[in-house]
Amino acid sequence: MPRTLRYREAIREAMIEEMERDANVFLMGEEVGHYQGAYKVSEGMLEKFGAKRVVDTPIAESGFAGIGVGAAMVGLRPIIEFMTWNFSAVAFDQILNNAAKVRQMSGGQFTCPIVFRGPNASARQVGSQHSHAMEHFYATIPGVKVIAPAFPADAKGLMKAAIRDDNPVLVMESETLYSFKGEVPDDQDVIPFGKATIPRAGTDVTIVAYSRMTHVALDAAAALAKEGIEAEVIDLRSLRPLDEDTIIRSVQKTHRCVVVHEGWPYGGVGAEIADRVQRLAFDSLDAPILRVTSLDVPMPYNATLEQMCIPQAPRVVAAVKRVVARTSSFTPSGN
Amino acid sequence: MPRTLRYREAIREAMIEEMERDANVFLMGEEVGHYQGAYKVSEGMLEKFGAKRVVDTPIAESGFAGIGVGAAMVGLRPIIEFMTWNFSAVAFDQILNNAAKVRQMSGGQFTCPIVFRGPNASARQVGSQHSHAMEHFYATIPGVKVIAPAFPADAKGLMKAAIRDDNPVLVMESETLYSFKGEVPDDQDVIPFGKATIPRAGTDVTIVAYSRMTHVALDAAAALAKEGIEAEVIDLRSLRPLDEDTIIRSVQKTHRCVVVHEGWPYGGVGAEIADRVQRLAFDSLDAPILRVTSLDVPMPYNATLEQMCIPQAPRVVAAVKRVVARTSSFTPSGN
Amino acid sequence: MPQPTTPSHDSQSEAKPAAASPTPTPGTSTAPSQLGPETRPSGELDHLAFLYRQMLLIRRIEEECARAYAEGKIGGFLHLYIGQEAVGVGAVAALKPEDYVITTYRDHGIALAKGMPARAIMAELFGKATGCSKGLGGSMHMFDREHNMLGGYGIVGGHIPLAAGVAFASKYRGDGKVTLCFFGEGAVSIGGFHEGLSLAALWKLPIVFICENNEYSMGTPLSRSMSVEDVTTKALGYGIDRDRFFASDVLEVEQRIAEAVQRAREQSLPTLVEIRTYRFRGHSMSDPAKYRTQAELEEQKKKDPMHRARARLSAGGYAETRLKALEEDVETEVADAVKFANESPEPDASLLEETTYSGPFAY
Amino acid sequence: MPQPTTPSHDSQSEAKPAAASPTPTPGTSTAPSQLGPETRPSGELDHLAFLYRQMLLIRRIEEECARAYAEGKIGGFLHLYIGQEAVGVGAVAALKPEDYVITTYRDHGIALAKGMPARAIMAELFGKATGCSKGLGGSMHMFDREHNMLGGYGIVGGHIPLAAGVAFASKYRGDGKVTLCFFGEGAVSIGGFHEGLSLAALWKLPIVFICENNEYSMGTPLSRSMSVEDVTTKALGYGIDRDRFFASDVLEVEQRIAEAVQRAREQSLPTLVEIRTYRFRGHSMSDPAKYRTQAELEEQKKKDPMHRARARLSAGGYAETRLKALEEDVETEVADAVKFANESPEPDASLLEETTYSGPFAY
Ligand SMILES: Cc1ncc(C[n+]2csc(CCOP(=O)(O)OP(=O)(O)O)c2C)c(N)n1
Ligand SMILES: Cc1ncc(C[n+]2csc(CCOP(=O)(O)OP(=O)(O)O)c2C)c(N)n1
Ligand SMILES: [Mg+2]
Ligand SMILES: [Mg+2]
Repeated sequence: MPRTLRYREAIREAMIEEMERDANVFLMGEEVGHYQGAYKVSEGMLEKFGAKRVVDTPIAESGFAGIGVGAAMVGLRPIIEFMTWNFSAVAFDQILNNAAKVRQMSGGQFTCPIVFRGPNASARQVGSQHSHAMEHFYATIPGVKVIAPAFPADAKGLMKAAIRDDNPVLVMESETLYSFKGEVPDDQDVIPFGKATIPRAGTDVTIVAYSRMTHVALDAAAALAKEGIEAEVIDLRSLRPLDEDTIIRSVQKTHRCVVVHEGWPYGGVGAEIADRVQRLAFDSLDAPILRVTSLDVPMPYNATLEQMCIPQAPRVVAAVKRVVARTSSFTPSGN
Repeated sequence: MPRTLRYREAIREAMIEEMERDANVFLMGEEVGHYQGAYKVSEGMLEKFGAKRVVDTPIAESGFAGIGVGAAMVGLRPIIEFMTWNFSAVAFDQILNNAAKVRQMSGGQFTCPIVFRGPNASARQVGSQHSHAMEHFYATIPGVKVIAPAFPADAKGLMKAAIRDDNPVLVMESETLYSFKGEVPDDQDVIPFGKATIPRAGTDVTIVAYSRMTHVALDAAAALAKEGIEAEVIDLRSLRPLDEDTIIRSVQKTHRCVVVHEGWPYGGVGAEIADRVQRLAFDSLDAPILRVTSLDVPMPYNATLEQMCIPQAPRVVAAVKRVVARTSSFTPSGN
Repeated sequence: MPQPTTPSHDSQSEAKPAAASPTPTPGTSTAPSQLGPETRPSGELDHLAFLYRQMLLIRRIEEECARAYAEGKIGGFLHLYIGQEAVGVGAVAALKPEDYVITTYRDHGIALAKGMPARAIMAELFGKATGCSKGLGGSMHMFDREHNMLGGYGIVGGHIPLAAGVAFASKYRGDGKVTLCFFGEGAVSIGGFHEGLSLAALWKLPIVFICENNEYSMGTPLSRSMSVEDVTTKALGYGIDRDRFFASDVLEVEQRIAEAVQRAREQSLPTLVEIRTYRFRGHSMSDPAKYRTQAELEEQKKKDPMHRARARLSAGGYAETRLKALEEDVETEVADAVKFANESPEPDASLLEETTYSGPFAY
Repeated sequence: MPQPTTPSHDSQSEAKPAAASPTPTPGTSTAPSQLGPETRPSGELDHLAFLYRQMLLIRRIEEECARAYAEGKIGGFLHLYIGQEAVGVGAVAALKPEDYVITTYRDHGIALAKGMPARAIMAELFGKATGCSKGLGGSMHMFDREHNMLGGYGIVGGHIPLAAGVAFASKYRGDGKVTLCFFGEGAVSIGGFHEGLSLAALWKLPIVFICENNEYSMGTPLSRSMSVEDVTTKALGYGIDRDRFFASDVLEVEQRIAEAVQRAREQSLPTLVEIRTYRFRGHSMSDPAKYRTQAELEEQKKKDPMHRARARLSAGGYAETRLKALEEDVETEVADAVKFANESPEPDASLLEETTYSGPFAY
């Protein structure tokens, strides 16, 4: 029987179920225990599992990320919470050089079954140092997997898969989605990585998105439908591995593609998708692939300017109209 | 009168001339002084300028990168050497959150005239933790500039521009280029950022490259010429700002594009170039843009496998042949 | 600089704390220092009144912030300094105007203490173009070049190396300026603290590191963040001077920080100072502070250094009418700041690119 | 755990080093410990001979490495341990086989001491498929799951939190294992050192941090990397036990590390140990070591702990014929390792993807 859960509850359930299933799984991070989680994702878990398995840390992201990697090498399965992914910047080296490489450096002797998770991308008016879309830095690294669910059921199923995976998995959640409600089957099982979904089918254009931008894309698609344009929305769910088959099949049908993501326009996941689409669906494309991204500036505090920087449905609608019009002289949409 | 200089000498000359010109410029990093530089780039500079302006540091990249940012905010013009860019991973937060943002966070009151420099990408058999092409992490960040010269004259002119720039400039050098010789005019002046060069003109395909890969591209072009294929090689020199005009003009002429860079295939500078080309030269393209990149794995130590991972001229030749053949079913070249 | 002690064949390992670790004392104030900078108003009571006014201004501005936050006029994070005013006000009073200050996201109080206009701060919080950072920075990023306020920063510990860099520049230029670097006790666990202090010690930089130990790092009490409660024991490992005390008396804060400032200015030596304090509000507006008891909070409020300063002014003969006048003056300033913030225009989008790069945009 | 001392109203700040800082002594060895782990050969001289053999094996293997490097058979960086053997051999002798070891890029010696076969190490250096890391890791990354060698790491300080994580896992599972974490004195300045030690102290992890202070960090002497030469003063700030001595005698190293190991195993407490030592070669093969004098080097070589161990065996009555036999045995082992490495096949390219991910490749 499907129940309605909030996104944060879905993630919590996944963690609880996996911790009940496997004594090697533990949760570690700032304020995950006594405080019940900065965003209440881990609410109640300290009480349930005790301080041994729900471990509050001092402010030392590089230290406890590294502790996670070391513990994973000898068989534990840590879930490391970054209060937000912004703070992973001080632990960047641990992820790049240790988590992602220990298997290769040891010739395959050691694996690193670890989950790094936390809210990612913009929240509300938290300013330039706290609004990063960090997936763009991490998805490029071989050795890690990166997922970014948009719905509670996916969040639960993918989180369970992340915890069971023998590789480092980076889970990009979203503060702005934590209270989002959705149906989650009672027996929500593990969802394999690398499989996108198509929350809305369409024929005229493919909109590729993930995380909160999936909802923005769906809003845009609804608006477009009123004007007779049927957009197909792809929710990637997983960024590495990337489900290029689903994207390419869709573009072969629609002949047009718009990619929507938070984060700056230069490089990153969006450019990767554009590159794959032009390479793998070259002959199917009737228009250039356009990207709708955050503007190419640090995130401003002012609410109006902030919303201007973050991709919004009207910007997606405008990009879709451009590719549907099949004109061939474009100016950057990202900035 | 042009003289022949090694790449490392060109960079050294630029630093020396700028330090003579402006007492606010200083060089700081590990082993830059007494040891004469891990790669001898700063040889002789301690003797010339003294320990006040050529500052040896302990191993604390985050600390001295931050010291550079602080000093720059109050008017000094630091040149911070990372012994290699790999070690900047522990200073990632300082670059992302402080160097790149202090101007915006202060509403434009403070600027950050700082240069971060050092050798980047693969050296020889130094293994997975020491072979990163770090430009892919940095070029995405608004607020910084990123340059990657391939020739001594460019290295000198761009380095001088970097030191005089009022923004953080990240200079990607190359250990494998340090001994490369080239002509440098006696009065080599500042070279503005954002202007690519065309070291070889051609009509059949555009090969976009930078840093050491420019030389690989030129080798490939020479080999292709023997087979009657005239490749135009673009040496970007600067990655942010990116000279999209030169690229697009070339592709409008050649109708085909291959991008060559070190670093993993997922995202990064190469995907950005591919995205811009498909967007801005869509109607000119007769074939998908292909990328020749490092393989999507951590760099192995074994010499044979390492060379297999790094882009080589034959792989560039193969990619060019594919796009020249205009076939439309491609498989990824990067991995 | 500590020297290794005489050789010993003792094979017992040991870990004794420093014998004479300075322990904070909430006790009564010492006599106010006569050594303060030239800028202070003459007369001891007048000076105390000046400090009291600053503390009150911070308190009242922040109370208005809380209200504006509730009204949705301020967004994002808002970390109030209420309860800690004596630290920032006392410490900054030990500086000359040309000295530098740098701090964390909990920065409004220190920004005001450094002389930044209440208008510019309130307008920044309202996200207005007239804010100190033109509405782009917000609560966590208060900068003012004119007042040598080098900003508030959001990444814990990230600004500590920056502070060392500012002090490095002062030493490089020999400009005689001193840098005060504030941070919470939560920052002591992070790498940036270690690297910043380590380099400042090695290079003998003119800086004072002030750890504002307010007992909590978000919801984490001292016992769960540090194995040794005395933050200044870290100074032993760097061989730098240290001091540790409770911020019960704003004049004592000023005097003790003045000693460290003097050491920085005259000998170019860094000091690590731990000041014990307490925040009366939650970590930020979204924190109900369930991790502490109401009784603990009430106990602390009884010791409010701002009220102590007022009581002392009264006891010292500072007329109640003058106090009232001062307090009314603060109210006027606060009301003016709110009005100014309310009425100011929003920043223009053109600012976005201009503040990202100096000179042409790079993309 | 240090406790704050009694309150004092002393307003003087101060920065005294710990009174009883353990100072390293190059002096004569103390009596060898009787407390070693069960695995050691019986009889004191036999045990010393075993340690001497290990030191010699490391020395000879690395001399062959240097030769192979000159011949182009080994590439990349090669950081030799020659001169420091007594540290790794003595320290690891204090462990049980199931205990963990983790170290830096200067890892061949410690890998051998931990029981890794010379063949696997030499083959790794030659980049062969039979190497411990299948030729993918190279000199800086010696791993051996079977021997609980958790690897050599190339980013200074980056492995210190990992080590704490391994010890965290031991405490989590209550498996009674101890982790030894080696690093150079150059690593003490970096954030990873601070965060690793700080968390190990807070959580009372069963670990021994061993700083191999070989006087240089590349070309940087101690005086230019640390404001306090005594690395163990850092322990005061974490409230953990500490020890400090010269690695002149391999048995003393074993005994003193055994004490720290015991503290970790029985009380789950971390220790910071600084062992003074010296490397006879440059930082890596490309370093001509111009930053030190030939005289300094010769002076140090006179104190070579490996030679001291041999002299002591002789003096103690260990027959010269047995020593010669042992030395020949080492030669055979070294020659065999080189031959094995030479003759082994190169790794297959199929390894690249397999070692990047466990399970299906993700791109
Ligand atoms: C590197 C990093 N990690 C986590 C955070 C989230 N965070 C913001 S403030 C804070 C608590 C800091 O406590 P403390 O240093 O004692 O300062 P206080 O808030 O008490 O003034 C935390 C965990 C952050 N901003 N930066
Ligand atoms: C973070 C980082 N910065 C710089 C380097 C380059 N580097 C490698 S070894 C080394 C010196 C380390 O000295 P020390 O810790 O004393 O160890 P030793 O080499 O003496 O054994 C340096 C600077 C690195 N590997 N990692
Ligand atoms: Mg605090
Ligand atoms: Mg050393």
